[in-house]
Amino acid sequence: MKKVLMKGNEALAQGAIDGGCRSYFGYPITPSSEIAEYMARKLPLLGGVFLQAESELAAINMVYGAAATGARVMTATSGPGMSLKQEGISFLAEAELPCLLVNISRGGPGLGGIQPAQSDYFQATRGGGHGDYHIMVLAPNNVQEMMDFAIEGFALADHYRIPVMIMAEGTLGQMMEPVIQRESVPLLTDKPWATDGCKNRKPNIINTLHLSPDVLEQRNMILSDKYQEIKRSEKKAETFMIEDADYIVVAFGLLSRVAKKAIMELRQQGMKMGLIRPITLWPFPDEVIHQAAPQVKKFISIEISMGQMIEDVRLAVNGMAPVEFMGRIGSVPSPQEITRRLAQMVEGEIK
Amino acid sequence: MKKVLMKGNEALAQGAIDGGCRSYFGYPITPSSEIAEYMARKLPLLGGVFLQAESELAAINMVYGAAATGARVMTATSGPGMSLKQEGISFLAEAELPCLLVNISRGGPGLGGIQPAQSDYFQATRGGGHGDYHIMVLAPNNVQEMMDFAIEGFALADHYRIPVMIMAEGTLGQMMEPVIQRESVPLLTDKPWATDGCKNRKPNIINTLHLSPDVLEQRNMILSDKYQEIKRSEKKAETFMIEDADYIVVAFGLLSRVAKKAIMELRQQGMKMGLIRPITLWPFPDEVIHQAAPQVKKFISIEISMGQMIEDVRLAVNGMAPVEFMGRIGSVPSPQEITRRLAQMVEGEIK
Amino acid sequence: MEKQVLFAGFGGQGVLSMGNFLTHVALNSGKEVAFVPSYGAEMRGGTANCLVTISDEEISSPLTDSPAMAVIMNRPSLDKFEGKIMSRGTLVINSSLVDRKPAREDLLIYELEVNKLLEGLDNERSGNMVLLGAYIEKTGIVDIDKALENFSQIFHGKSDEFIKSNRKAFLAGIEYARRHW
Amino acid sequence: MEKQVLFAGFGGQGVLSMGNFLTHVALNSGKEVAFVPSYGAEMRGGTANCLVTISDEEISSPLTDSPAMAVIMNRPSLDKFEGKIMSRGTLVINSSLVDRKPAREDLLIYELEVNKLLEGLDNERSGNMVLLGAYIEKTGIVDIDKALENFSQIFHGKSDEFIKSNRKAFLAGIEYARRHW
Amino acid sequence: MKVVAKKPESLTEAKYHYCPGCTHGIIHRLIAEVMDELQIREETIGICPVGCAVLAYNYFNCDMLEAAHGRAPAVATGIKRLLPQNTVFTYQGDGDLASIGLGEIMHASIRGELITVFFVNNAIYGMTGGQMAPTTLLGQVTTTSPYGRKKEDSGYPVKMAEILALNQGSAYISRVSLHNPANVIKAKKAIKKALETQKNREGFSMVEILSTCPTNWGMNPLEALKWLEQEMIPYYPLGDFVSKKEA
Amino acid sequence: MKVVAKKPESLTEAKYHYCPGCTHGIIHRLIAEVMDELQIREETIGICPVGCAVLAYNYFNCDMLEAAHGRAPAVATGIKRLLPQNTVFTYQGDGDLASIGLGEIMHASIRGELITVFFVNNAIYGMTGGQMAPTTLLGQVTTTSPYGRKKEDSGYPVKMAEILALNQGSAYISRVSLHNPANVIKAKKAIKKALETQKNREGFSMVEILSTCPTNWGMNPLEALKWLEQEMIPYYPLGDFVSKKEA
Amino acid sequence: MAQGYLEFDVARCKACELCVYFCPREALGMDKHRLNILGFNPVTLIKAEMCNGCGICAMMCPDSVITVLKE
Amino acid sequence: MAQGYLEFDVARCKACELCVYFCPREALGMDKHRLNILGFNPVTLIKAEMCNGCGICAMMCPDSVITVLKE
Ligand SMILES: Cc1ncc(C[n+]2csc(CCOP(=O)(O)OP(=O)(O)O)c2C)c(N)n1
Ligand SMILES: Cc1ncc(C[n+]2csc(CCOP(=O)(O)OP(=O)(O)O)c2C)c(N)n1
Ligand code: SF4
Ligand code: SF4
Ligand code: SF4
Ligand code: SF4
Ligand code: SF4
Ligand code: SF4
Ligand SMILES: [Mg+2]
Ligand SMILES: [Mg+2]
Repeated sequence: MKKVLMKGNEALAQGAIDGGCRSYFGYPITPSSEIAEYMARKLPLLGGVFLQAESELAAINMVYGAAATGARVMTATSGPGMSLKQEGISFLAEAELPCLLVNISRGGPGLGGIQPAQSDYFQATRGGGHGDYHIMVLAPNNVQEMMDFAIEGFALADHYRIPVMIMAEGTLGQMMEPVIQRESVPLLTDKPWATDGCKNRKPNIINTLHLSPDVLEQRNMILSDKYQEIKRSEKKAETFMIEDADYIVVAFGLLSRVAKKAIMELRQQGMKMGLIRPITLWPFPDEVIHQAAPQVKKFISIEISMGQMIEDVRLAVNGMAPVEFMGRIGSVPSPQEITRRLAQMVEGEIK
Repeated sequence: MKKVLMKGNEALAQGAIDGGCRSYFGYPITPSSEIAEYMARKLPLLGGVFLQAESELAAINMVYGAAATGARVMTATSGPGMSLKQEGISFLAEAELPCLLVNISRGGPGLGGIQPAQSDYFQATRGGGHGDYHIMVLAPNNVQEMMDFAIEGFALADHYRIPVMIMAEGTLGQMMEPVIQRESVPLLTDKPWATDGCKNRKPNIINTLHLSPDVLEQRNMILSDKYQEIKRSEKKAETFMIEDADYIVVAFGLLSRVAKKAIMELRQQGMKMGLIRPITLWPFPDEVIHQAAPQVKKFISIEISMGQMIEDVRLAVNGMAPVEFMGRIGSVPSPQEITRRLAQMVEGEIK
Repeated sequence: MEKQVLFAGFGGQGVLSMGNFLTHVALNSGKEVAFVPSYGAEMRGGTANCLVTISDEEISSPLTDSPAMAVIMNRPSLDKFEGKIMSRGTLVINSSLVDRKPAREDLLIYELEVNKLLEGLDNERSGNMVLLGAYIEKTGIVDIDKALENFSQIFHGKSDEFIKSNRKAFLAGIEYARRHW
Repeated sequence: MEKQVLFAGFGGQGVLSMGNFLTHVALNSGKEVAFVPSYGAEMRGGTANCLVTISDEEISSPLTDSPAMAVIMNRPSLDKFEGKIMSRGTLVINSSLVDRKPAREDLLIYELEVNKLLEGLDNERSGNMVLLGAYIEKTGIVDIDKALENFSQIFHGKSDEFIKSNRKAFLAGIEYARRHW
Repeated sequence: MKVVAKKPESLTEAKYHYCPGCTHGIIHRLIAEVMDELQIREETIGICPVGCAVLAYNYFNCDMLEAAHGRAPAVATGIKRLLPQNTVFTYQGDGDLASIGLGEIMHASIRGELITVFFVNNAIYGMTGGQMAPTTLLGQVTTTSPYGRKKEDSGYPVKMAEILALNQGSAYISRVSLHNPANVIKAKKAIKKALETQKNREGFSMVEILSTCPTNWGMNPLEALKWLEQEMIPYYPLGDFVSKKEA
Repeated sequence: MKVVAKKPESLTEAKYHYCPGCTHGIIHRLIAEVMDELQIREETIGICPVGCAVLAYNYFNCDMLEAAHGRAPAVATGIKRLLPQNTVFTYQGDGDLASIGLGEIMHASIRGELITVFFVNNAIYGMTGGQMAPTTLLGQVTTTSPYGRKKEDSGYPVKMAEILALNQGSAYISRVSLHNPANVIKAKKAIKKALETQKNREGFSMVEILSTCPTNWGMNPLEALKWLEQEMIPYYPLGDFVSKKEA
Repeated sequence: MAQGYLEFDVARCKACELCVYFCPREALGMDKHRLNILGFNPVTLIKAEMCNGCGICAMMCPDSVITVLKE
Repeated sequence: MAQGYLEFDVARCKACELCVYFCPREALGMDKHRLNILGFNPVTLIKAEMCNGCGICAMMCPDSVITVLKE
């Protein structure tokens, strides 16, 4: 198929459609609004549902209702909006309702700024809502992946009955790159648990209340087993020149591409650097890091935040090597800046 | 002063009053509602402000406004309500507005149950809202501390201009124990940044928007410096028989008392067990754990959750000893159960 | 010495008040105390219970799986808790609302047909105080005179009427225990 | 080979369209491309810029601190970006809206008084296409004929009128570059 | 022999957890009776609130969801938009609908969402133990208005039927009561009409049902019905506020 | 020489970031002029919304807060309850007030909160680039109603003045416009009356101000004023909806 | 006058006495000698002959205890 | 007829032309020969003698550019 230039946000939206999504509920916020706008244009033409909700809170609860009917449904937002959805996400996770959540991230906390950031990492991976739950979190690093992960996100969501989040820096949503559109997936999947009218069967109930401590514990165990299974099966990372690396950079999202360029540059200068790029942020691909650790002099977690993923890197390394941090806030650091900082960090090591 | 029997929630509310709090904005939810009810009875008699907000979302934003005037102000809730406050907390943290937040915790996710839990640990310590921020989190383990930590909480909040959270299991809010009331602190503190009318000074602005990436980064640096200072100065833990311990249990809140009883029992059976009880959950008292690690055969993190604090324990131990987990959901495990499970875990070790 | 007592029955039977009363008396007797109620106003009906810990020293755990004593006000509570009482513990039963005999043979068991005894009293709703009086009298967990002394302080704010009739019920329980247990 | 070009000016000057156009042409010429706009509809006014990367291979980083080329439409953008251009890079300036000379001496510098050139055209708002035409013609970053071929496809959906006048401006820029640069 | 009254099919066998004499139970039965009569049980999806009726999913014999506090109208919207042919109702208390969920109910009505809302106004928060609701009457004592609700602090009680009637998206808005048999009959009629309004795709429909909370009002069930009649109805007048068909 | 008009003291020297011809600027000036006239600058605390006016804290020369999207009325409540003698206002757009913040504004008005709300209705989301607002007119094309707003999907545009007028806590509710000098004068009067209503502790006050968004309407400033006059005013009638003093 | 027949699902009864109060023919009362599984003295027919099967008791019963039949 | 005097804070002007349109005396126009710091051709008085100081221009100016004085 022909390559076409698309904005990341639009590619993601088109990917969702190709992934069988025919319903969108959301509230505008920069830098995610193009997703809603694209859906507003396309879904009505496909007989789908686009509704601008009155708020993020309403949107996530509309998603709850729509997902309960068995439909593939999504919402997209950015930082502050995602905070407002936390109660709803906790409900979705407990009720095991599949759906696609998108965070086109901007800087925080508070109103913050609208430039790209990765500082919602904890919120996404630790569950900003209450209670023990996880959602799957995918971090694309180019526009093609914005599209592909949307398709894959729905498949994962349905398979595990879990909310799946795509988290991408604002820039990734706003930039254009060529993409190749994949084939659309079939629309319908069988969901016997859906609340779509109890004709010819017993009524279905979708519920998150469990007043009896025993039942609550059982429910948490069931969720926990599912999370363990996902951890076993779905961790995903990309590696680049780590086989002989003395120093391994860990970076995700658009930033991982910038880091890669810096690493190529440093390799040319003779420094043995490598890159591990987590593709799934939850489950975090800890094994590839853990296995590399004994041979490595230092890990460097690069993030557009004050340091969040670094905790996962540390947990994976478990003391086998030092783990250092390089962070920026407010914008994606340039390859030049990363090259410079990495060189400094490594030289500090050498002398 | 005479000891009086008080419910944990009421002791906390009285502590807040003794700590100079004269304003409360909140929305009822089991098992925290007695805090609001106590304030509804007492504050009007003291010329204070009690307002039942229309929602947790409104409540946290009323707290934002009240804190901006320089007042000592608080709100209390439980899991789902705390999720709804996440956007507001992110704003409060960025605007550096002091206030007291209370989570009398119940089981989740979703509506969950109303029995005690510790599964909002991640939300509290990692910031469930968007962006890089922290709040201080104190975990009392008896009714006296419910009272004392409220007083201390306000002092810390004002000192560092930071929201302070008290997180306690539902049972701790509901149970009664004797307390001794402390002396009240003076009501007024000087807050030159407060927005209370610009008479005789330049206008003050309270704002969390920083569109320029540089300014946003600066703001994050300032916050980060503050967090570092708090980490240096405010970590707090209680230890029990760790000097010669082969096995160290880490547990907080009411559960830490239950764990202590189990440890006393196991000591009598000849097992060298000790306890580290984090009092501040953020900043997490990692040093005391780190220092103990080289001499310890195993750490066991006991939580009323599927395992959240264990990540902090692992980060503190940093690979120097194994860290295992024992968890319950839905209720506080009994001393007998903990004794049994710990004995099993340790025996598994021995054979 | 540390003692833990469980009170259990229907919501509305005054089970929490029993524990509350005992806790206050123990505190006023210079003991360390903790009172842990079951809670759940979010759930109407069902059963209620509470656990009282009384100790000479600081109380580490106010919780337990196996209390030394249990005061049981209805059948579902007996079914639920009988198996948990500490071996050789004490079990006190309102046999008006418990239509079976306890199965445990290692326990000290005391039964009282509360409703029958209530018929002679003017306050239908003070069955809890009857059983509490009998229980305290029998076990001496706190000094019975201390308990009587404490009545008006504990019920501070209630009507004289209320206090009087509860006291009467309490005394009837003591009386019963003295005669029959 | 990988080239990175920055376009910068006032919001409303069509800076993003310039980058967009170039990106499309490069893509249609079989190149790998990435187009990164500054964004911020939340902030009215101010400046806009975008960064275009054109490469023969897969593009690792679509971002940079020091683009090889910059096309500058106003004074604030010159102030902001002049220092960042790669050494021995190329700087193209709309000197109608830039009232100073660039300070860098290591750059290839091309200036065009866009507003003056516009006076002869019927479309006041096509200054961006003028400068773009001149820039492409001079640097050959993409084939100029390919660019002309692509006009109607890129502006697909716009009125013929619009396309025509933009093409005219673009040609005027080419013309200028041929004559003066 | 003719059956004059029996538990409808649209109710399950589960016993209610409600307090003795609580009119939540009557409302459940009326809705279920209407579902039976309209033969819509198998196409209906109900949404429970957070409030005493949180467990209603155990009682209604149709597909049911439990929504977050106040968000039932948003959940219902999500369902109805995907299943426009099904019948969707929410069941909400005054805390749920008029306090935390006011935004969602307003917007559902503004959009003319084709759902039916059963709004149980008992002037208090039942489930959490008797706190003030937006519909608590002036002077009424609750655990969070221990000195009686004051208009200076909390404003006047909210009249939801009147407010929602103003939105052009609302097709049927009515307030009914349950304090005696005659009113129970009227309540049922309103419930039926609301569900028919939805079937006919006329717009948003809501029935506000004045209900008792003997437990938190501190009354016996009969006293509670009297209090409802004497104190609530004068402030919350009964009747239809919008009825498009009539217009 | 007499000064007929000049930038008021209650505005700072900062230049607005608003688009050319955007009437946010006129509204700012009118509020500031009234603050000058009532001499309340030093006792006033203003709250900016999230919306194009998010940076208003740079423009008003008094204590200012920036609130989360839609929550300005709650923030104002927190302030006013603690500082009952000060003047507190919010400044909110239609997305902020009528969409995400509908719950908060309704409850502030229900409580009769002694605050003043300046509600800038420009029938669109300005700041985020032209999405549909609850006040967007039927048929109006926006980026999220690309085929024109349809009442079947999104309901009728929301009339906030009419809705808030219904709440007994509201003491002064008015709708004004800025499409010509005569209306600007009326708008200023309404702003003044609203702030006086607060001073007199009569209740909640709000002025809904019909405003333009030339940028996202795709018009020049003058066309925008005409569109406002011709399209918006017929649907959003001007005038006082509640005025307790008059009553 | 028609004769009514009642069936009680006694286990559901919570002794709220609304049926008793609203029965126009005073046919109902509480059974003080029985406790149902919920711990209540349940409803009972005290004057069976008075019942005309009007159904009002069932209409006011919050707990759907009563089935009313009529000839 | 009174004479008005105007002062322009030119740097604030965004050339929206509302003042021009609403001036009842057509005294105002845009200065096509100047660009202010924001990049606009700012307002200017084209017929000073026509201005009567009515203040309407200032009233309609969104950017508080204009100070109006009158004798
Ligand atoms: C987000 C959230 N906030 C608060 C609660 C606690 N809560 C449960 S029910 C309820 C109010 C119940 O009152 P109402 O809606 O009037 O229903 P009723 O019980 O009176 O029928 C509250 C505040 C909750 N579960 N979730
Ligand atoms: C929680 C949250 N959701 C969404 C946004 C994005 N956002 C910023 S302003 C705005 C709406 C602006 O429209 P309006 O309130 O009408 O103000 P205007 O710009 O038109 O003056 C939105 C949705 C945000 N900042 N925060
Ligand atoms: S608390 Fe009130 S509303 Fe809830 S079940 Fe009991 S009586 Fe009914
Ligand atoms: S986007 Fe619209 S509302 Fe915002 S400043 Fe520009 S014209 Fe005004
Ligand atoms: S059917 Fe009528 S007459 Fe018979 S018991 Fe019921 S209410 Fe009374
Ligand atoms: S109305 Fe129903 S629940 Fe109440 S007493 Fe009669 S049968 Fe029992
Ligand atoms: S003051 Fe009046 S006459 Fe003078 S320029 Fe302004 S509008 Fe025109
Ligand atoms: S109205 Fe103001 S901003 Fe607009 S052109 Fe006139 S002076 Fe300039
Ligand atoms: Mg209620
Ligand atoms: Mg707007």
